[in-house]
Amino acid sequence: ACGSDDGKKDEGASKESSKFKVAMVTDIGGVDDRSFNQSSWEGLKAFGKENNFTEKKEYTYLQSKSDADYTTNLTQLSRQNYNLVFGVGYLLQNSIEEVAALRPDTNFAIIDAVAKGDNVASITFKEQIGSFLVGVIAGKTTKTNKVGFVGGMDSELIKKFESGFIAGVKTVNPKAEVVIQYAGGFGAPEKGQAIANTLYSSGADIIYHAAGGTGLGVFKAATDLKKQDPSKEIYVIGVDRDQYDEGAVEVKGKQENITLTSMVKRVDVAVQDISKKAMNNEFPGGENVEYGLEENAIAISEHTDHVSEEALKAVDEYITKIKAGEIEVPKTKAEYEAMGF
Amino acid sequence: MEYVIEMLNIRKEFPGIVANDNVTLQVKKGEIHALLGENGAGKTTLMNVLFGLYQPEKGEIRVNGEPVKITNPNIANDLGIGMVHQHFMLVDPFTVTENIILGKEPSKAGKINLKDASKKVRELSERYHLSVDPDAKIKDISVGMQQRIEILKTLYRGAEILIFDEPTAVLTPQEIKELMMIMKSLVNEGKSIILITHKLKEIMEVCDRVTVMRKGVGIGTVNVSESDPNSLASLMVGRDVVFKTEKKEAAPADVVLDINGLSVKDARGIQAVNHLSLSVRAGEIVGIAGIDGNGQTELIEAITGLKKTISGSIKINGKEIQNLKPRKISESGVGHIPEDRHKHGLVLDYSIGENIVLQTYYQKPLSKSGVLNYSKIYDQARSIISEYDVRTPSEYTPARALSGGNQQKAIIGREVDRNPDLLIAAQPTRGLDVGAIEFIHKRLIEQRDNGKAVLLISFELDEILNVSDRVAVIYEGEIVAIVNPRETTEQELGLMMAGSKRMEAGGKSHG
Amino acid sequence: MVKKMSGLFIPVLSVVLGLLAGAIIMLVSGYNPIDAYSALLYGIFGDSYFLGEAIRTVTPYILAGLAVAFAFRTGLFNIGVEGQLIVGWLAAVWVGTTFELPMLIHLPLAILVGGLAGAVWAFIPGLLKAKFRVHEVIVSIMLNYTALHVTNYIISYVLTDKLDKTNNIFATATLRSPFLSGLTDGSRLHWGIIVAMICAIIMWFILEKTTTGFELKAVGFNQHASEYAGMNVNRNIMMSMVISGAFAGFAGAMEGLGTFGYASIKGGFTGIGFDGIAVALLGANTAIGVVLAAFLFGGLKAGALNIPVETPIPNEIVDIVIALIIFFVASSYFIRWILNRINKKGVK
Amino acid sequence: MIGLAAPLIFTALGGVFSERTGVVNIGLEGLMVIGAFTGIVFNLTFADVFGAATPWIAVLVAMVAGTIFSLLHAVASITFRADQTVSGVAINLLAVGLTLFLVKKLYGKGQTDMVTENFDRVDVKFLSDIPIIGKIFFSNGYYISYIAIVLAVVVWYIIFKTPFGLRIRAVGEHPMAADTMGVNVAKIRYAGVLLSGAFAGIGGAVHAMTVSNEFSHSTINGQGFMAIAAMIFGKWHPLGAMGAALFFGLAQSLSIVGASLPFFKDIPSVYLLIAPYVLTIIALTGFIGRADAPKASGLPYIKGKR
Ligand SMILES: Nc1ncnc2c1ncn2[C@@H]1O[C@H](COP(=O)(O)OP(=O)(O)OP(=O)(O)O)[C@@H](O)[C@H]1O
Ligand SMILES: Nc1ncnc2c1ncn2[C@@H]1O[C@H](COP(=O)(O)OP(=O)(O)OP(=O)(O)O)[C@@H](O)[C@H]1O
Ligand SMILES: [Mg+2]
Ligand SMILES: [Mg+2]
Repeated sequence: ACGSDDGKKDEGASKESSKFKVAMVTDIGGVDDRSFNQSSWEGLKAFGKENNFTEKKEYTYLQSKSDADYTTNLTQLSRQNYNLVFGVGYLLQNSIEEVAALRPDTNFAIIDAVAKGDNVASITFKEQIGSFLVGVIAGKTTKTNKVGFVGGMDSELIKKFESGFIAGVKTVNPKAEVVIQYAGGFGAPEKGQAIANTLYSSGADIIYHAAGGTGLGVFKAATDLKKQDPSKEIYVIGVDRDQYDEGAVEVKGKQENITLTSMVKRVDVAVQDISKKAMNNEFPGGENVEYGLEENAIAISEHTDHVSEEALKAVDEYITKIKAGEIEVPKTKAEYEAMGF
Repeated sequence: MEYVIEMLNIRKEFPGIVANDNVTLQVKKGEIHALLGENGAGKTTLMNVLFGLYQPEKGEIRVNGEPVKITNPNIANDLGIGMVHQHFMLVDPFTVTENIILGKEPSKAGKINLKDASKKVRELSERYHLSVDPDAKIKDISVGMQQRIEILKTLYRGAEILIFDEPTAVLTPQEIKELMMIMKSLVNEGKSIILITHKLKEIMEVCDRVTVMRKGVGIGTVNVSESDPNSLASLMVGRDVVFKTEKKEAAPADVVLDINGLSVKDARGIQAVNHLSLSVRAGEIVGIAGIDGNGQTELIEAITGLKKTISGSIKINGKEIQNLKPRKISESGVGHIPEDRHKHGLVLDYSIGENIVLQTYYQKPLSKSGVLNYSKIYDQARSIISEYDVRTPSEYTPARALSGGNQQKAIIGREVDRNPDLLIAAQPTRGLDVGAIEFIHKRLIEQRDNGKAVLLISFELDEILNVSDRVAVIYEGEIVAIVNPRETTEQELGLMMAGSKRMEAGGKSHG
Repeated sequence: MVKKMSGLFIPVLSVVLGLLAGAIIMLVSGYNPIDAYSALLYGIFGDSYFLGEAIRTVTPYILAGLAVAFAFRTGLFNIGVEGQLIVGWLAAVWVGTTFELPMLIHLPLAILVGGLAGAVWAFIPGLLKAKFRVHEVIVSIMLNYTALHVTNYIISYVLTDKLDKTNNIFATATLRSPFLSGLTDGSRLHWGIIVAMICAIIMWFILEKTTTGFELKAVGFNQHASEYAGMNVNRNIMMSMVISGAFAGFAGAMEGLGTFGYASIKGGFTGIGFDGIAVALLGANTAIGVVLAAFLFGGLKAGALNIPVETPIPNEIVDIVIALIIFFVASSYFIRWILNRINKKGVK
Repeated sequence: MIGLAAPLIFTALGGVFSERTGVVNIGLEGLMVIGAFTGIVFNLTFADVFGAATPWIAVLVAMVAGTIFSLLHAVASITFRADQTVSGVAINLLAVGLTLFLVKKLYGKGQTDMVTENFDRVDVKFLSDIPIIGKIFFSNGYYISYIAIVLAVVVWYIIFKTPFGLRIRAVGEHPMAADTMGVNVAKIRYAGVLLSGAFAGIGGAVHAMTVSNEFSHSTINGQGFMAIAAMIFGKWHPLGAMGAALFFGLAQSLSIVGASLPFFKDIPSVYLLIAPYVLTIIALTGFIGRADAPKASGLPYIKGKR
């Protein structure tokens, strides 16, 4: 019974298979996590719209409810004859490798990690560079010469954020101190809040977070403090997307915003780019595609109300320098320590 | 004829059993009316119906001639009916006052007015000579005192009709005497009392009339003045009952249990057993008489390994066993019928068969290299069940579903069947009907006749005097006298238990 | 007779009622329940791949359920299965990645070490309960969080150099097999289901057939009577937690050696340990009950993944249905009461 | 620090009510989820209408929602004699499933938007100037946190000083005794469970509105279980439960503050991360000792059963 059923399904699928189909698997966060899952989905949707695709037919996503679901979801989409399946987040690396090996006819792409396999494209970003740029802004903006960095988990990926940020701050403001703290998880806003409160009360006036949901707690702490004492000049630097909305706060009937800027990582750009390539049979299988300034995949956010002209100018300068290869932004603790920061 | 309570043709069913079948009970104003019957005859059920805890399937209840529907205890209270339950209904961590006012709390601006309440309790207590401390916590007071609290609870609610369900099963002789006085003074105040008891002596002493039940059926009501214990007993059991178990002269042989200078602390760390010395020989029953709380519990727990000793020695057949693990001690030949069968004697959720092997399941042939042999286990259970006349639907029935008497028989079967050199029986007949008591006494004496040592601890002086070959009186953790039961009386024993003859008797015991 | 029938009847009726209630919720929310349930069924039985994945999902549920049930049967509430599972997972993977041994030794060793780690983790609340009368529930809750942080630390600082996950285990320590995978069209079905079944039999055997089980249950029912009967109450409390923890550790080992093949740092709990409570209770804390409940629970969870593929319905509907089934089973008194009424009416 | 403790205090107080009447409520976690969901959804929907009062009204609405949801637990475990743990576990599963289902239905995505109407923070005058303690307890707290503490005292008063409290404790210790004294056991137990729902609803809403500002699958993750731990730690006493919740909060913040102290800088962060939990275990073992639950807790009361 199973077999015949299967046959029908495949037949139905192959009829439409002239059309390109693309899908993605999120981690536990889902497609509205205000982070890379959301960005990816936005990219996929934009790609779909561009090509007049219909959701659930030619493009779709599956949300994972636990780590064990990654493989199932990836296989599921491949079995439904999606030509390209994205795995969003480094957590899916193993699953991608495993499924890709078993299903050579499907192309896979992993975001934020490097995975093996001829039918796998690895998408990474030069987060250290974006972090460097927001570090420049922080270094130029801080009045207390003390800024904070809140990481989710102490991992290789998050170290890239930390390293770039420190380098950026110290490059423009050698006197400034950067306090680094890790929350031990990406889903612990209460920890983020407590850490941020400690940092602000110890004199830091800007906090850059690379902590996913934990970072929401950082925003929460800052908006609360602002509300309590509107004269306080404290800021949060957002990550991954433009986190301007997260910084909104109503103080005495006036709309304020404590988001200084955000390190924007255009996962959507990368997703659209890879999808396009795959559709045009240019899929970079087996390659690691690194996205950065050149691809417009790393940037600072457009909302820069609180950023001085001078700081913005500095950012532009450093962008040029980095593009020109005059500055090498550190990616690890060892690298930035070697550079004397 | 004026009745305060009339229960007419009451029928109450439980799944699979008719607990009360067409029972009629009529209580006159100002009388003490006894309700008599074997274990499981349906007495408690009948009273629970009267108190509104159960709804009868059939029958009518009248209070002062008026037909009433008692659907919950509140209504019973309002009708002036109060009940002192077989198992006390007291909240341990509460104070006396809190227990009494529960459900009818005097309050001021939403706050309990404890001062007023406690004053009222004190007044009530004085009026009925109950000498209760309103501020004591239940867990700190004696069983007898707890019972008075139960009485106070009903009086506080203005009860005119009081039901006592086996009030004396857990009391010492002294406490029983005081309770009788209290009941009489209550009746003198115009209250009426229904008394459930298995002790015919008590009925003869205080009751005016008695209603007898057998297997859920009312057998009839008789005037106590026109009756005697023997006729009541046979009315209740349906056959003649022997009260004083026949026994041969004891033939004591070697010492089995030998205790020397034993001291033990109780749970609160106070020395409860005080340099106690005692020996029990094979072929004799030694009874320990004493008022509750004089170290009996700690003595047993020390012998059976449940409590550490602080000094002294305990020998079984010459081998020291103090502070060994309970299992080692039981293997050295000690059997133990615990005082509280529900708490210590049985795993109520296990089948009666499993309970019967609770001491021996790990031994061959019941198990081999850690694997149980259930067919052997239930074989053995079956044989004990039939030998000890445990009335149970089957060996697979949960122990919980058996009546107290049958549970007790199962425990006795379990302990005696192991053929221990020393059998410790603590309150073995508490709450049991005369038929069951007779059976258990026979078994203890049989054990003695088979050349085993038996140590009997009981608050029932009757029992002590009937069954024992020697009686040791315990007072404040010491054996203050050892007497021959045939040469003493209840009065004498009572005095010694209260500590009066201490010096003189103490001299004797060391002789 | 009625009793015998209701033994199976009530769970089945509860499942039916749960599905019905779920359907009503979907109808009210404007979804088509038939679509949802056919997608669900297809996601379980649709083809051999789905079936394989469903059975794989069931595996840790059986073991976690056994862990909870075993403790329950002996009067303890092991709410720490989650933590024990996590340490078992890591320990098994540690053996799987560190040693190079022939499969015949390596795989059993890795599984056993996983179980051992879970047992050790569970021993702590057992010990504290036995010696200090500290409530096992609160110690286990605390140890769940501790396990999470400690294993994360070990993965990134001890087993690797700041990586998010360990290496993959050697092929000699894997529970996966090309045979099972081939049989089920490439699913991740692994031999763990056999291990889980064996553990269910072990639990049944210990509790129903051995003197140890006799003591453990007796202590669970009535500590005082057990002590009077010469059983060592404290030792039994610890033993019960240790055995329960071992089952939990095995559950972790199944994930580490079967489903994943590695251990990664976790942002939060796996949830399997907590779901194990539901599985155990649904299965009335018996071995066979747990197995059946785990199949129901795991099957529904696995099938749920297919709902968003084929319909616009949020697959949380399946969680709702599972919760309702548990409610109905728990309220069986109510069902029995209704059945009795119907019966009585029928007789009249 | 007191901010972290407030939701735990509310919820643990709810737990005290329920367990004191003899009903184990492992469903506190789920009830918090309901509270968090309701609070956030209400806040988002009515922020325009109620302005600054929104979070306060949202808490009240969450309280009502928690109460209604806890009715399920009450009916199952009191009237239908369901195993209380089973019913509680079902509450947890149902709450998560239902709220996420509704979030997806209402917002078409897995989490809500961020609320903008927040609770105000305050420094308590004078007290916040006390060295160390002032900083930990009295500076930068939410009004609602201080309400939690006041409420703990109120609950203590109710349970230990009023007729209702006396009945609650009696029912939890010895329901049959209470029954024979004319106390309606079922009614008191219903009250206990519904109050626990109300309190956990508040706790969930307060947590959501003071910590995450949104509702998603991870908004409540384990706080309910921590509240249960606090209740047991506090020996089923309202003030004890409050103390335990504050202790958890303190331990949490120590582990966070500690990371920025020079002394702790070099020790691996894992020690600080597990410190709150390990400290709790040590405290329980060392100083607190055994805790006895209300005697009848966990047992359905069946009239006439012995
Ligand atoms: N709650 C119950 N459920 C089922 N059956 C019961 C229940 N209570 C009593 N019974 C049945 O009713 C019968 C009468 O019990 P009851 O407690 O009234 O006896 P009793 O005369 O008080 O005995 P005892 O002298 O031991 O106190 C018992 O044999 C028992 O089978
Ligand atoms: N849960 C139950 N199910 C069925 N019958 C019961 C149950 N509980 C008690 N009974 C019945 O009630 C009767 C009286 O029980 P009870 O425990 O009062 O006995 P008892 O002889 O008075 O013992 P004790 O005084 O030691 O408690 C017994 O005959 C027993 O069969
Ligand atoms: Mg009775
Ligand atoms: Mg009795």
